[in-house]
Amino acid sequence: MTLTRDKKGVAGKAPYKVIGTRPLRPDGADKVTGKAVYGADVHLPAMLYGAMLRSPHAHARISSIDTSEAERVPGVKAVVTAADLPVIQDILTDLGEGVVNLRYTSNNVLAHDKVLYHGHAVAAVAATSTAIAEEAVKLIKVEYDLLPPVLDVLEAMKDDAPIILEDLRTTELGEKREGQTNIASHIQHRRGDLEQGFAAADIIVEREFRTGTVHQGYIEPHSAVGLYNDDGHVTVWCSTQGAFGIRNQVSELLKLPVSDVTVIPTEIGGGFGGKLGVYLEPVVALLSKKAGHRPVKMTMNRTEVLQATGPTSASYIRVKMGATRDGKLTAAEAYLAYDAGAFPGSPVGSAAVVILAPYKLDHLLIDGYDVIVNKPRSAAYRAPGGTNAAYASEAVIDELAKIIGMDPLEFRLKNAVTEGDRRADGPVYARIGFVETLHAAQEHPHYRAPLEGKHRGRGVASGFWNNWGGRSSVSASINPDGSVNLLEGSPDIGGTRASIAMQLAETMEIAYEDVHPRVVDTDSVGYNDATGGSRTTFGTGWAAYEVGLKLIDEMKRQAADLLEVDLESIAYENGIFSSNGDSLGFKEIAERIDESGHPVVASASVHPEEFGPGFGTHIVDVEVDPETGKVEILRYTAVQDVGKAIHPSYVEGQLHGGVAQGVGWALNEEYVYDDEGHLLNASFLDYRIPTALDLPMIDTVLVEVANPGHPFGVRGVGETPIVPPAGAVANAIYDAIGVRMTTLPMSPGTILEALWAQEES
Amino acid sequence: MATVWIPPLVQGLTGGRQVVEAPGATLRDVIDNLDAEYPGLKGRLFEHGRVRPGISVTVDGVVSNKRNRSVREDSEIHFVPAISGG
Amino acid sequence: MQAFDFATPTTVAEAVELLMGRNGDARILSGGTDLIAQLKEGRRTTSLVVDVKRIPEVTELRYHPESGLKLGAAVPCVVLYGDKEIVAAYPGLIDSATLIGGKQIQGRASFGGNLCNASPAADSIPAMIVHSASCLIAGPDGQRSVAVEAFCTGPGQTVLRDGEFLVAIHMPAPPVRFGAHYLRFIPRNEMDIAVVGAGASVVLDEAGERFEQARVALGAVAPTPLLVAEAGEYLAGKPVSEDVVDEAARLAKEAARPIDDMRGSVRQRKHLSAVLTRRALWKAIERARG
Amino acid sequence: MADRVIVNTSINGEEATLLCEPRQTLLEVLREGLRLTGTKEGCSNGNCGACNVLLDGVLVNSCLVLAVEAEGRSVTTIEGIALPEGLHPLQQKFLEHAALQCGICTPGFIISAKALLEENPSPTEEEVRFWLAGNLCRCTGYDKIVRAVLDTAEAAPSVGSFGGETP
Repeated sequence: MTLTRDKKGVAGKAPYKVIGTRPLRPDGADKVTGKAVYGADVHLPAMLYGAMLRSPHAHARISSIDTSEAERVPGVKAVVTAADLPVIQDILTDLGEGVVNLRYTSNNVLAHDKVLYHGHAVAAVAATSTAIAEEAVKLIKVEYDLLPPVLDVLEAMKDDAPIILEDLRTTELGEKREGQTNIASHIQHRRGDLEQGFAAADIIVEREFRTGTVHQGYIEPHSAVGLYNDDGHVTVWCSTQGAFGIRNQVSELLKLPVSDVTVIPTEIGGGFGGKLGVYLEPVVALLSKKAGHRPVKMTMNRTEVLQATGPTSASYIRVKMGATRDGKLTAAEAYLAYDAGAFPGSPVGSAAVVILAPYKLDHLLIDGYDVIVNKPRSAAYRAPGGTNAAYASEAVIDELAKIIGMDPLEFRLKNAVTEGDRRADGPVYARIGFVETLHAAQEHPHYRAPLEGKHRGRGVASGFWNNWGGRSSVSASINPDGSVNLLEGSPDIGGTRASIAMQLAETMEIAYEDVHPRVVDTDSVGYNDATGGSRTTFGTGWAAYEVGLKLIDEMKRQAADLLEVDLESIAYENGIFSSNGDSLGFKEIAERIDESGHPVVASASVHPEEFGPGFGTHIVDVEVDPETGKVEILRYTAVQDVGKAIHPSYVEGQLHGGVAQGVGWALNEEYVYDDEGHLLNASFLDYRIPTALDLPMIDTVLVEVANPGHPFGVRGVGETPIVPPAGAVANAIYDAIGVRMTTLPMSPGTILEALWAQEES
Repeated sequence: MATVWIPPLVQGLTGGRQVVEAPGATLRDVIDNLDAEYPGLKGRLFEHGRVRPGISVTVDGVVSNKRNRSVREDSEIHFVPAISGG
Repeated sequence: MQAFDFATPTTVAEAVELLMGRNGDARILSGGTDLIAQLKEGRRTTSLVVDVKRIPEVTELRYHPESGLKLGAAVPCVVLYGDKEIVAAYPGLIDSATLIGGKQIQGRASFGGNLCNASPAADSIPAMIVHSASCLIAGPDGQRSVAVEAFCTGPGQTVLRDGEFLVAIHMPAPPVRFGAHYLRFIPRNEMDIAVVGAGASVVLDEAGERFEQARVALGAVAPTPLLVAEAGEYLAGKPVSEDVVDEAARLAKEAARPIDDMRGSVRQRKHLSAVLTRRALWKAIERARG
Repeated sequence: MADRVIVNTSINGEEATLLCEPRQTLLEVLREGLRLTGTKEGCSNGNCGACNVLLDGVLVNSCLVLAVEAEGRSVTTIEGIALPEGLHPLQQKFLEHAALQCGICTPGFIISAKALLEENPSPTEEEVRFWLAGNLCRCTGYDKIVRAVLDTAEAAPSVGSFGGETP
């Protein structure tokens, strides 16, 4: 369908009544009282409980699986292995987290012939209680032939590295190279003449960076309930960012018509990209089928979540940049190798865009490699690939600024992209607000405040995220009391029921409280892409806008009938339909719908593409204890171009959350493996996400440079804020103690080592 | 004629040229005309009649992989990595 | 979690009898913050869990300025630091009570449980060592007392024999001009396991310028929490000065024999042993001076 | 398998008789037995606070309490926090401050914050952060949660057991 432009003129600038206010969220009362039903809270009659057997090895061939003893345990109703899955050919599908090959997904859901990482699912049991299922799992006998694992991205790229997937060949934009490899693909962006660019530089800085594997760290473990009914219809209740994506994957993996699968999304306890793909969903459906069509619930524990879901890529990044003494970037070169875990699909593609996105460059070369290793298959994580990339480039930018002796924000301003400039991979930017974030940062009291005390430092960094549009559908109907029921298919992870309802209320000129949004299942609304890519308030909000216009049109018809005038003569403003001096209120017409004709309903479906990139600039003050290597975050300010903040509290919340995750990544979060590829820290004790005591209040500045591609000027906001923090913290650490940290996390141990190395050199 | 930016890894097919021009009123036409001049180009960028998974086409900065989308005389076309988020 | 039986004895004798009946396979439940997690993860097994919290001696908390502190083995941290008199008398002990886990862990976790869990990184043990605490153990042959520093024999291992359990811990009354402190190093600011923990206690002369006695103990640098006797012996009789404190810290570093693991390297832990010992001593001195 | 045990307890002020296996945690029995699913499971080993409840008024992780230990004791869960007249002030302030995004950690935070305000009716920011350090939140960066708790304390110092003083 065509998209309607802002009827009030300039997007994001109209004097809005609802947009920009801070109403309570519609799902709030349920969530503060414990009534909201999340994945693990689903309970069905005659429900069985599942448990998973997982690989104790990082890389091994499965020579046999014997489930007979487990099947004999009283209370066990079904056992499944990969042998129960249909054979899947290569099917590439875009699930909103990038493209995935469903053959690999099938292999990830239950290991086929090999286990490829510690924690890889091998077999599952359904029983009358979780305890029985867990006991039975221990009785499944699997014989493994151990293979050498490879865990490090650069090791995996070597010619003599252990081969993880025998049929993998390196792809270079549609062309396959010969020979077995762990390098799934190579991408490249190139512009201008690198040699000429570096020749024009007075200063050249080149550095290598390493970043560890990190997890999304949502507090709610994965959970799914599957019912494979006697009539062949499959219903799955699960905590997911995208019910339609789960429906499609379950349908493809189990070779069922898509119409035979219904996915009912529960409330979701955090996702950050990690709840787009399937893990348990096909397995509970299979178990249910085998267990006499009883519903089966399976919930991961925290160890399973960390061992087998998420994470995002560890990476090796090399960045070289040149600049003139007066602060002009002349050339940049970047090499990125991202590990994808056991199956192709790291976010190196987006990393290669993010890494130089904020800067005007005539001469550049970017190479990116997607590499598989014996770790869990990587999943999207908030601005996938962006944090690692910006960590590297923003540190080099900082170093150049320091060498030149220029204020780091000034240096960025001198090179900042604006409308009409080219992104590193070629396309031209439309209206963006990067420069505005730099100015706001310069003017912020934080940036001007003196920083006193020993071993304290201030760092800044900027970041880019492209955002996403995706497809959204909504349906709406008008109630006799004049309120509107709004059915959405976008799972609400951070207040989007509110931000979407607000856009509908604004469009229809009715009260926010009169909109009743609900997130419904895949049978009850048109297709929706996942809640991800910072698209929901933008895209589903736009669908709500379109449906609002339709409802008003429909109401105008009713008004014309009731007033007995021509439809064309009806005007609508401030909740009043009027024609030649006669008028009827919105609610009045709603009450009289019986008398006037037919119920008022409407649907809308959109696929907007001008989603408007987001830029952010962060300022952080740290204090480093040089005796322990510990970094304390003293003050943090995040500035971001958010287009238009529909519900400012939840926009601020997105910035807060991105900063908190970025700071965790910067300072402490990482997967620790032993040489055999066992994950050693699969708990919230040793996988250290920040606590309330590890962070200060996080100041936010919402810069509103309206996105011309949205009726209300909205840009995605959720992902950009995780891009700058690691770079900002690294630059602050340098400012505090004069050590340039080039590995993430910058944990106390690594900082001590760096200080010792500095002393010794 | 529309301007088409050729990704570095397929510039072998355009004799190293980074930017080429091709006539056409739709993306499909432009690509067909381009393939006539640089045989094999279409096969690298498209698969089973669709843009290869993992690639996004931008026309004048707007992403859309629809082959029948219209292209203007002064349009600029790019093939970029598909970026989607978390 | 595996299945087990559950018992709630109300006397020490009853508890001993229950333990004897399972030939070493029964487990004592105090706060449960270690035991229940370990049973779930299969790191410990048992056929009988004995909840001792209904035995009066085990939940008793009694302080007297002369006889000292009697801390029932199952008294949770919140009860301990909820007692103002005890907080005033033993601030160095309270340091560790407020560090163990988060608030919700402190609602259940006890010093007795921390001791019996025998983690090398336990926070309360170095603090108890520098307070010269002793353990009151009940068993089939009656009761015996063991110094806290001798209680743990290895990671997860203690001197407790079959049928024995820890009833209470006794801390002597702090002498005049006594000061103590415990601190640890962790990467986060809470909810973490010590990379290194250090406790120190001192008794100063009347002028507050000379050490009469001192004790230093370290955690997470050896298979058991470690009393660094060398440091205490060195300090006794020495003037309070930076050089002297630094030398004691160096002795602590010498005594540390840590391992490399994911929480820290040998070099980092040795280094931190000195840093934390120095910081613990200065805080203890400050407290001793009043 | 060990025998099941009858446990007489009080949950949110109502007498409850539970039939439990000794190995079952209080969390498991609340969620699976009583279907009080407001208490959440995030880690099952005491590291995240999502399962926090009050046991005889003391803040505990229900994943680290055996259900049989609740014999003769009283348990307060998130379902028992709201007042007869409506939401508890903490719940209201969490909503007003947008102190939740996904909401999975919220019940645990509200239980913890309630315990804090009952003990310390006017905490400092640092005290709030220290008290809440055992509750992990991955969405909010804690900023709005800390503000909601501070604002509750400031706005209505009668929420806890605050000695009846009104400002």
